[in-house]
Order: sequence, then structure tokens, then C-alpha cells
Amino acid sequence: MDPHALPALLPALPELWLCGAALALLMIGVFGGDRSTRPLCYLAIAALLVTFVLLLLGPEGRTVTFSGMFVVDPFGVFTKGLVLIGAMLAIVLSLGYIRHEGMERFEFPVLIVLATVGMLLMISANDLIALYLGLEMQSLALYVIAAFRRDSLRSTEAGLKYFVLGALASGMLLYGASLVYGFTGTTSFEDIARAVSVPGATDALGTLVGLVFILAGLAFKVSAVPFHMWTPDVYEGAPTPVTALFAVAPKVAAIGLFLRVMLEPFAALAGDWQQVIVVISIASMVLGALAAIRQTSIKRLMAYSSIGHMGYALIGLAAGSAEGVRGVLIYLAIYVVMNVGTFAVILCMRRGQGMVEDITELAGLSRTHPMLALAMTVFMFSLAGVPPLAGFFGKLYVFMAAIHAELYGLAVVGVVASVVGAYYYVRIVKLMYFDAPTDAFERPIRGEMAAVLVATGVLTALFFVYPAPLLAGAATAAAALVP
Amino acid sequence: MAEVGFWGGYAWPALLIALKVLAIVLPLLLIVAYVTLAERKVMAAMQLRVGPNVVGPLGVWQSFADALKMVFKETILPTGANRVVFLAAPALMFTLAMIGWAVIPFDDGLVLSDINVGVLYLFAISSLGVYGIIMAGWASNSRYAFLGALRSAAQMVSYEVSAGFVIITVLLAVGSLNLSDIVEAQRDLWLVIPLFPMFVIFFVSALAETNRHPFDLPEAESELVAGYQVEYSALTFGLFFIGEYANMCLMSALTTILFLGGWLAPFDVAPFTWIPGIVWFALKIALCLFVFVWVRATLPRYRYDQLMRLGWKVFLPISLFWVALTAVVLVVFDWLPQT
Amino acid sequence: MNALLAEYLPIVIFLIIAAGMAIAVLAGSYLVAPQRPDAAKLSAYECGFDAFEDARRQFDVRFYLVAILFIIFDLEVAFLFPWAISLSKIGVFGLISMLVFLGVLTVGFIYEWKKGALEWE
Amino acid sequence: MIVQAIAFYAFAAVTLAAAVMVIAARNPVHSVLFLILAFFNSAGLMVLLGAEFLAMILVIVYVGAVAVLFLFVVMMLDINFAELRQGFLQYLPIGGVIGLVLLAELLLLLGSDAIGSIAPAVASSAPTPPINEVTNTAALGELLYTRYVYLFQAAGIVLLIAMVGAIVLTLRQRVGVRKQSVGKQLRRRREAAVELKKVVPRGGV
Repeated sequence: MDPHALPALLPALPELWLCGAALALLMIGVFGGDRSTRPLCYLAIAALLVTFVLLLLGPEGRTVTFSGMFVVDPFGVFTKGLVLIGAMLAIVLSLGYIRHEGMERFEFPVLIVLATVGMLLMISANDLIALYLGLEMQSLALYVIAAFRRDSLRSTEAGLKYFVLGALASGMLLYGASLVYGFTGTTSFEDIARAVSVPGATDALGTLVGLVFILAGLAFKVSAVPFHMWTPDVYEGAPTPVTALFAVAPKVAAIGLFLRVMLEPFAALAGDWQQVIVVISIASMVLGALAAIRQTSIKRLMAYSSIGHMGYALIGLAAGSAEGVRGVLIYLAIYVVMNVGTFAVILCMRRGQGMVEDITELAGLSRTHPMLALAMTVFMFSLAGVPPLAGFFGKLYVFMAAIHAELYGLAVVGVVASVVGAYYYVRIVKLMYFDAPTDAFERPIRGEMAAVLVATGVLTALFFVYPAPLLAGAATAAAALVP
Repeated sequence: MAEVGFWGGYAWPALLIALKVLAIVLPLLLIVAYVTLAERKVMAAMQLRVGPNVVGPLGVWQSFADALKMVFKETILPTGANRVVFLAAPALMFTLAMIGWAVIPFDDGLVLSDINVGVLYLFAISSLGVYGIIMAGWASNSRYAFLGALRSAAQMVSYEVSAGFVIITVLLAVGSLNLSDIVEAQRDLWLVIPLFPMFVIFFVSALAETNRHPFDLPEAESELVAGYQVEYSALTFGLFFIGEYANMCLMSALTTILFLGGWLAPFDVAPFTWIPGIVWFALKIALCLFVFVWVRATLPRYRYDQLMRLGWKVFLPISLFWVALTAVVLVVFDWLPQT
Repeated sequence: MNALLAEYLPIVIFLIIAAGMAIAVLAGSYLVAPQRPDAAKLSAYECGFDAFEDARRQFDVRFYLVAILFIIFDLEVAFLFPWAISLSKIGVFGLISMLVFLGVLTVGFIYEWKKGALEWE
Repeated sequence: MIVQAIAFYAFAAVTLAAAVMVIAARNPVHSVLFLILAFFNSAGLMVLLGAEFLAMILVIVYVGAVAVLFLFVVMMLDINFAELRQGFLQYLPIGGVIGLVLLAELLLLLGSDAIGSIAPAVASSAPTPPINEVTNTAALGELLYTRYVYLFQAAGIVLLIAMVGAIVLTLRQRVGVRKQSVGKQLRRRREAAVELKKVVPRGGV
């Protein structure tokens, strides 16, 4: 392949467009000054929307460009769609917060768009170096966003913790990638797959050790248990809309990356990495269920809940079949909707002078804000996995995949953990409906916040009525990854 | 090669190289001594006075007298100073100023080590110069020294970026990092003519890199009392002094190689080519040094914010734009050097 | 490979000799010069009262920002070196890819300039 | 060949010693200086490998820029390591275990004869040109901007994010500082600056 030929740019159109939009937003912002933050947020949402449309109009099937480093396939399109929706909703949620918390700086939406570019590159990486670059781009932008309120001690502490542990994880991932490159002689996923599937390969310890390091790096980004220590502190410290972004977009991108790295280059080594994923998944589910019980800050509680949910999502990966991947993708889609809704409610918990984050503040919400309480109940039951709601179906498909892959132990632990985990979700509902009310939150919920609440609430509640489009989309995406 | 044992195989070539190194270092120290004297004489002439003429005829032994005086002065280590780092700073400055000369081609083929990343090596040496100053400022535990060191470090750092872009434009025209190739490429046209604005920016950046006037605010007597050198005495100050002037000669040599055609004669016509290359090289360096001194004698000193503004807001954009312009012109007119 | 390394041997020897001379000069000054330290001589160069706390702390965060911006532009120069050498071989495509890279960093530079990161009080 | 071996062992030994000293040094500035020594010697090792461009870039970027930033930060924040090291002992067992596990894995790697057993089967597609015809700077230049343009531009974007991030986190606008605007100074016309007045003796202006 003549190295000087211009690579096909069409498959990468969404990313190129978003990069251009990010640069344009930066320039508009810097010449508009800080008062242009609000219009800049709307422009950022518009840019993400256009990227979403470009994504859907992209070429069908699997195309590889940029000399084998960038791949576009249905799996990528599905995951990128979720990431874009997550990022858009995060910006929508932050509109009100920026205004009254004095975070009116135009770099906020620009950095979110740049982080989204990083996530898109992560998902469509077909080469270890491209993977690392996408990961670093996303992490660097998120380190800065986490510490965005530089005057509040908690936000800088969150940013610093996320940075230090993130740098460690990136280092381990890089070390693993260099080991894999050393032992397979290449960094491109197809060549690694070919090198690893050679019969004598299974005793190549080097590749295995490299794989373990890559697994560790990725498990950190997904905040699976042995590497989850940063999640509660960063979720609590960072400003609430940033926590919403953290809980949604990077998690989906990291899981997407996890699936692609495990199922494309290292599919032949499935026997080796499967039990590692099983252990991680079980540990995450158990911790997600138990650790959140005595939490009082709603944000720390959501952090442990997200760790738990990542454990459930990893069950599908442990199954390692197309059905497993489908389960994971469905789970992620529902997870995004539920979490955005919950964070919308948290962001409505404002009283006069500032935000409140303690669960007890929710006491008697049903009497002060009946609609808000109803929405929160729907989300809490859905997070717990109560049947008619979407959360139940997410877990259902993932558990079925585990059972079909004969991972009975995993499925059983999953069910038990979700039952135990339901306690702290239900406790919030009890607080809202059966306790004496504290004084009311700020009355008029902002327009767009109400819209997000209604949209996510309806999607979660009435998912069972018409789940077909999501299931079909996830099926085609899964088929693209695991033939 | 027959087994010639330790002496023939290894010690002898090493000794040969050591002799070559001394053949560079000793004349260099001599030149530095006379450059200091020349500077004082030329500045004096520009200010209509005579300059040092007491020690020997026309003050010829003046710099040796200074050197001797410094040898017998007491080296003072201030109380709070950090002994090791305090002494390491002048040694580092001196060493850096010296090892830069290993790659400079004095004449066609007359170069100690002709590595093919010569320009990068010199760029690395100039970027290390910052350490000598920071270590000196930090180790001497005095407020003047510390602030002076930080300011001159920030100044050197700022001007290194624009110097880097200028070197890129020269490399675009030459196509190789090897210093001898750069000089060879200027056989028919010195790069000072096509890249004149870059020559000006590089020369001014060289002034700033060596903390020379008009960029010597951090060590100006009136502001920060000799900046990072304030706590140094006797030979440690001497090392700084030699280091600064050797650095100045190094920067002039680099300017000559990049823009003024190194050892090449101005015209390849008979009378000029009789004079050996090294003489031309020395003359051009002398010219650059003269301009160093000339600038020192005439221009006022830059205030610190003006100095940083010039570095970041004037030189950087111009050199960045010039890199793009040169590349586009070279590709469009197809003047790219075919390596 | 040996030819390439033969070129670097003189540099190492030059380094050793130059460092040796510097150390010899410093050691020499200890032996030759009279050493009679006393409190006044050893005190830091200061007029009026001595500095209260260690001189080595609290200075403007702007130096920190200059150092970071320098790293970024230094990396940009480092990327330019191989490009400048091989522009004849990579032709117009190489030129365009570098101009895009420079464009991205110029956007960053304009951002810095307008935000006032290059201002010095 | 002996000179190469001596140089290799010298560089490797000094790098390891410097790395250990970076952790063990009491004074933060000393540890940064040892870090610079470690960078320097790894650059020397790279020259021994023949990757001279990479060695020079390592010196220019790491020692020349990154280590300067470290020095600035270390000098700016009064970090005394004694304080930081108090909790060191209670974490020693866990740290030690993890260190041992990593060491075991490394020894496992060195021991296994499977090094490269599957590597040649998948040689990378761009063969490296011979060392004496093409300098490795030129060889790098031919590939980096055309074949790997995707990584190159992604690196550019990462640099941009670093720039925006650094300014967002550190820039403080000091209000009320009168700055010199050279443009305004140059644009002043004589008429605006000088006003001729006819002064009547003892009449005042």
C-alpha cells in the first residue's frame, strides 16, 4: 500500500466534523468571552447532534481506513451513538448549574466536546497506539473538567485523584501494549489476532502478561472493582453535571473499548481472560450492592451504583458470545437513560443558596414535589431492576447470555447482588414517600431539565411496550463484533 | 585487525581524540580571553574612551590579569547555600559551553565528530543552558539570585521556541541535520539572503539565550544585582564568566553555520578561495561577536514584560508563519533539496 | 553500527575533559586561595534586615504556565524536525498534514493570546 | 566492541542508580536533578542503539522542557518529603507484595523461551531502511506524516487539550493592572499629545 496515498477520510467524517467544531467553539468562546458560555453550550449540543446524524449516515458494514488504525462498524456506530447522546444530555443538565454555581466559563462545553472526540477515537481504534491516543485524549480532557471549579477544594481534590490514578492506569495499559507489541511483533488488532491464533501461541507468556496489564488499565477506566477506589471520591468532589458526564459517556466508551479489545485481537485467548472478567464482574456487583448501603451522599451512592452496574455489564463480556455483547449493549443503553434521569433529579435538589447532596434532604419529596418524586421512584426501581421497568430487561438479557454460556455461578451471584442492592434504592423511595417533608426545593424546575426528566422517565417506564428498535440495533452491532 | 592489545587498540585512538579535544579547548579559552578584552575595548571606543591599556601594550594581558586575580580570590559559600548544587552550577555552565564545540565544522572536513544530528545536538545543548542558571539561583539561597534565576530561565525558555522554528526553516532549505551538509548546501547562496527575517529573529534569540544585552535584565546591575551570579565569588564566578562568553561564541558560530555559510568564501572567485576556510569562519564569528558588543553599547535594556512580549507575541507567530510559508514556497516551486 | 558510534566517542571524551577541567579549576581554587570564612562574609547579599522566610518559595504561578506552554511548543518543534528533512519525499500530502497540525496548534496559540496567558505584569 | 559494552554498562548502571536516588533523595530538588541524570543516561543508551534522533529529542523535550517544569513546580511548592514519607511504613507490606508480583511476572517473561516465537510470523509491514543509507530522522519523517497521519493529528489535538487545560486550571486574571499597549503608543499623533498655547506675559494659560 503506497504510504503516501491519501487515506479515505469519509468513514472518519463524524470525528473530523467534531474536531473542527471543537476548534470553532474554542475560537468563538475566546473571542466571545465568558458571557458567551450559554450560547456556546447550545452550539456544542448542536455540533454533537450533527455528529450523531453524520454517524447514522455513515457507510454500512465494516470499513478500515488510516492504514488500518481506524475502523467503522455497526458495533462502533451503536456505541458512539450512546456516547454522543450521553454527552449531549450532560451538557443539557449543566445549563442551569453553570449559571447559578458561578462556573460560567466557556471552556466547559469545549472540553466536553473534546472529551467526546477522544471517546469516539477510543471506540473506533483498531490499533494499540490509536487506542492509547484516544484514551489519553479523553482522560486528559476529563482530568481538567473534574477540577474545573479550581477554587473549591473538593473539585481540585477530585481532579487530582482522578489524574494520579488515571495516569497510573494509562501507564499500566501502555506497558501491557508494549509487551504485546514485543511478543506479537505488531500493534494492529487483526495482526495480533492472527499472531495469537497460531497454535503454539497459547504458551506465549509475554502476550498473556501484556494482556493482563491491558486488562488492568481498561478495568480502571471502567471503574471495575479492584481499580474502583477513585470513583466515589471523584464523583462526590466533581461538580454534579460533571459527575453526570462521568457516570455516562466515558463508562460507555470504556466498555465499548473493553469489548473490542477483548473480542477482536484476543478472541483466541478467551479461555485465559474469561475467568478474570468473571472475577472482576462478581467483585464489582458485590461491592456495588454492599458498599452503597451506609452512604448518605447521593453522589457517592450513585458512584457505587455505577460500579455495580459495570459489574452487570461485564457479565455479558464474560459470556463472550454475540448474545453476550448484545446483552451488554442493551444494558448500556438503558444504563445511560436511567443515570441521566437520576442525575437530572439530583440537579433539581437545589434550595435557595446552593445544591444539597444528602439523601435525607429527599425526605417527604412526594408531598413537596409529587412529579419529581414520581420520576425519582421510576429511576430508583429501574436501577434496582424491578420487572416492568427498563432496568429489569437490561439485567434479563445479560443474565440469559450468561446462562447460555454456562456461567451459572455468575448469573446466580448477579441476581443475588441485584436483590441485595435493591435495598438502598428502595430506601430512597421510602424516604420520599413515608418520611416527614423537609422544606421544599427550588420551585420552578428549569424548562430543559423538565424535558429531560419526562423523556428519560417515559423511556424507562414504557420500555417494555416497544423494545424492538433497541434490541435490533444491539443485535446487528453484536453480530459485527463477534461473527 | 590483529590483536594489538590494550595500548594499540584502544588507548592510542582515545589519546588521539583527547589531543584533538585539547586542540579545540585550549585555543577556545584563549579566544574567550581575548573576546572579553575586545568587548571592553570596542565598547570603550564606541563611548569615545580608551578601554584597558595599562596591563601590557594596549592592555593585551588584561584578561590574564583578571584570571590570575580570580584564582587567588577566596571562594565564599554562603551559609544557607546548598553546597553541592552551588558548585555544580558553574561547572555545568562551563562544560555545556565547551561540549557544544564538538560538532562545529571549522573547515571542510575539519570537525571533531560529524554526527548526522548535529543541529539537534546544538539545540539540546542550548536548551540545557537553563539548568546552570536555575541551579545557581536556587542553591545560593538569596532572594535576588532566586528571582534573577527564574526570570532568566523563563526568558531563555521563551526564546528557545522561536529559535527552534527558525532552525526548522533552515532545515527545510537544506534537507539534512548534519552541520557540514548545511554549510555545503550554502555553496552557491548563503541562507541569510532568502531567509533574512529568520536570520534577524535567530540572532536576537541568540542574544536572549545567552542573557546578553538588551535581554540581560535578570542580571542587570541596576535591577537584580547580577541576578543568579550575585553570591558567587572568585573562580566560581570566573567559570560563569567564561561559560557566558564561550556560549556567546558558540551562538555566533551556530548563526554563521546556519546563515552565513560557515567556512565558505563569499564568492568562489580566485582571490577569495586562497584564504583557508577556517579563516573565513573565524572572520564571520568575529563579525557576529562585534554585533553582540555593538548592540550592548548602543541599545537600552528591555523591561521584563516587553521582553516576554517580544518573545511570545512577536517572534513566535512570525517564525511559525515563516515555517509554513517556506514549506509552501519550496513545495510549490519545487526547490526542495533532493536528499 | 560501529561507524555511527565512532562519531559519538569524541563527544563523550570531550564531555569528560571539559567536566574534568571545570572540577580541576574549582578544586584548584580551594587549594590556592586563602580560606578565611567569617559570619559577615558568608551572609547572603542583602541590604537592611535578612529575609524572614526561605527565599525559595512563593513566586508567581506565571512561570509555571510559561514552562507548560514551552513544553507544548517544544514538542511541536520536535515534530517539525523529521518533517523538515523528508519533505521532498512525502510531497504535498506531507505538507498538508503538517499544515493541519500547525493550524490546530495555532488555534491553541490564538486561544492563549486572547486569554492573556502570555501577558506579564 | 569493548567500548560499546563499557558504555552500555556505565549508562545502565548510572540510570538505575539515579532512578533509585530519585526516590531516596531527601530534598525534592535533588530528586529532580537525579531524574535529569536518569533521562540523560537513557538518552545515552538510545544512542548506543543507533536511535540518535530519539536520543536528541529525549534530551531536548524531557531534560530541556519537562524537567524544567518539574524544577519550577518543586521550587514553587515547598514540598518537604519527610512529611510525605510518614505513612510509608504502614503501606510497605502491600506495596512490597505488589512489587514482588510484578517482579515475578517479569522474571517469568525473561525465563520463557517463547520470546518472539510468534513474532517473526507477523513481521510489521513497513521494513526499516538500512542504517547507513538513510539517517533515522529521515526514515522517521517518511512514515510519520503520511502513513501514520491519524496518530500524528490525534497527538496534535492532545497537545491542544493540554494547552487549554493548563490555562483553564492555572490562569488568574489580576484586575486593575495597567498594561503597556505598544500599538496605542505608536498610534499617538503629535496633535493629540502636544497643544500649542499662546501665553500672554503674566496672563497665565
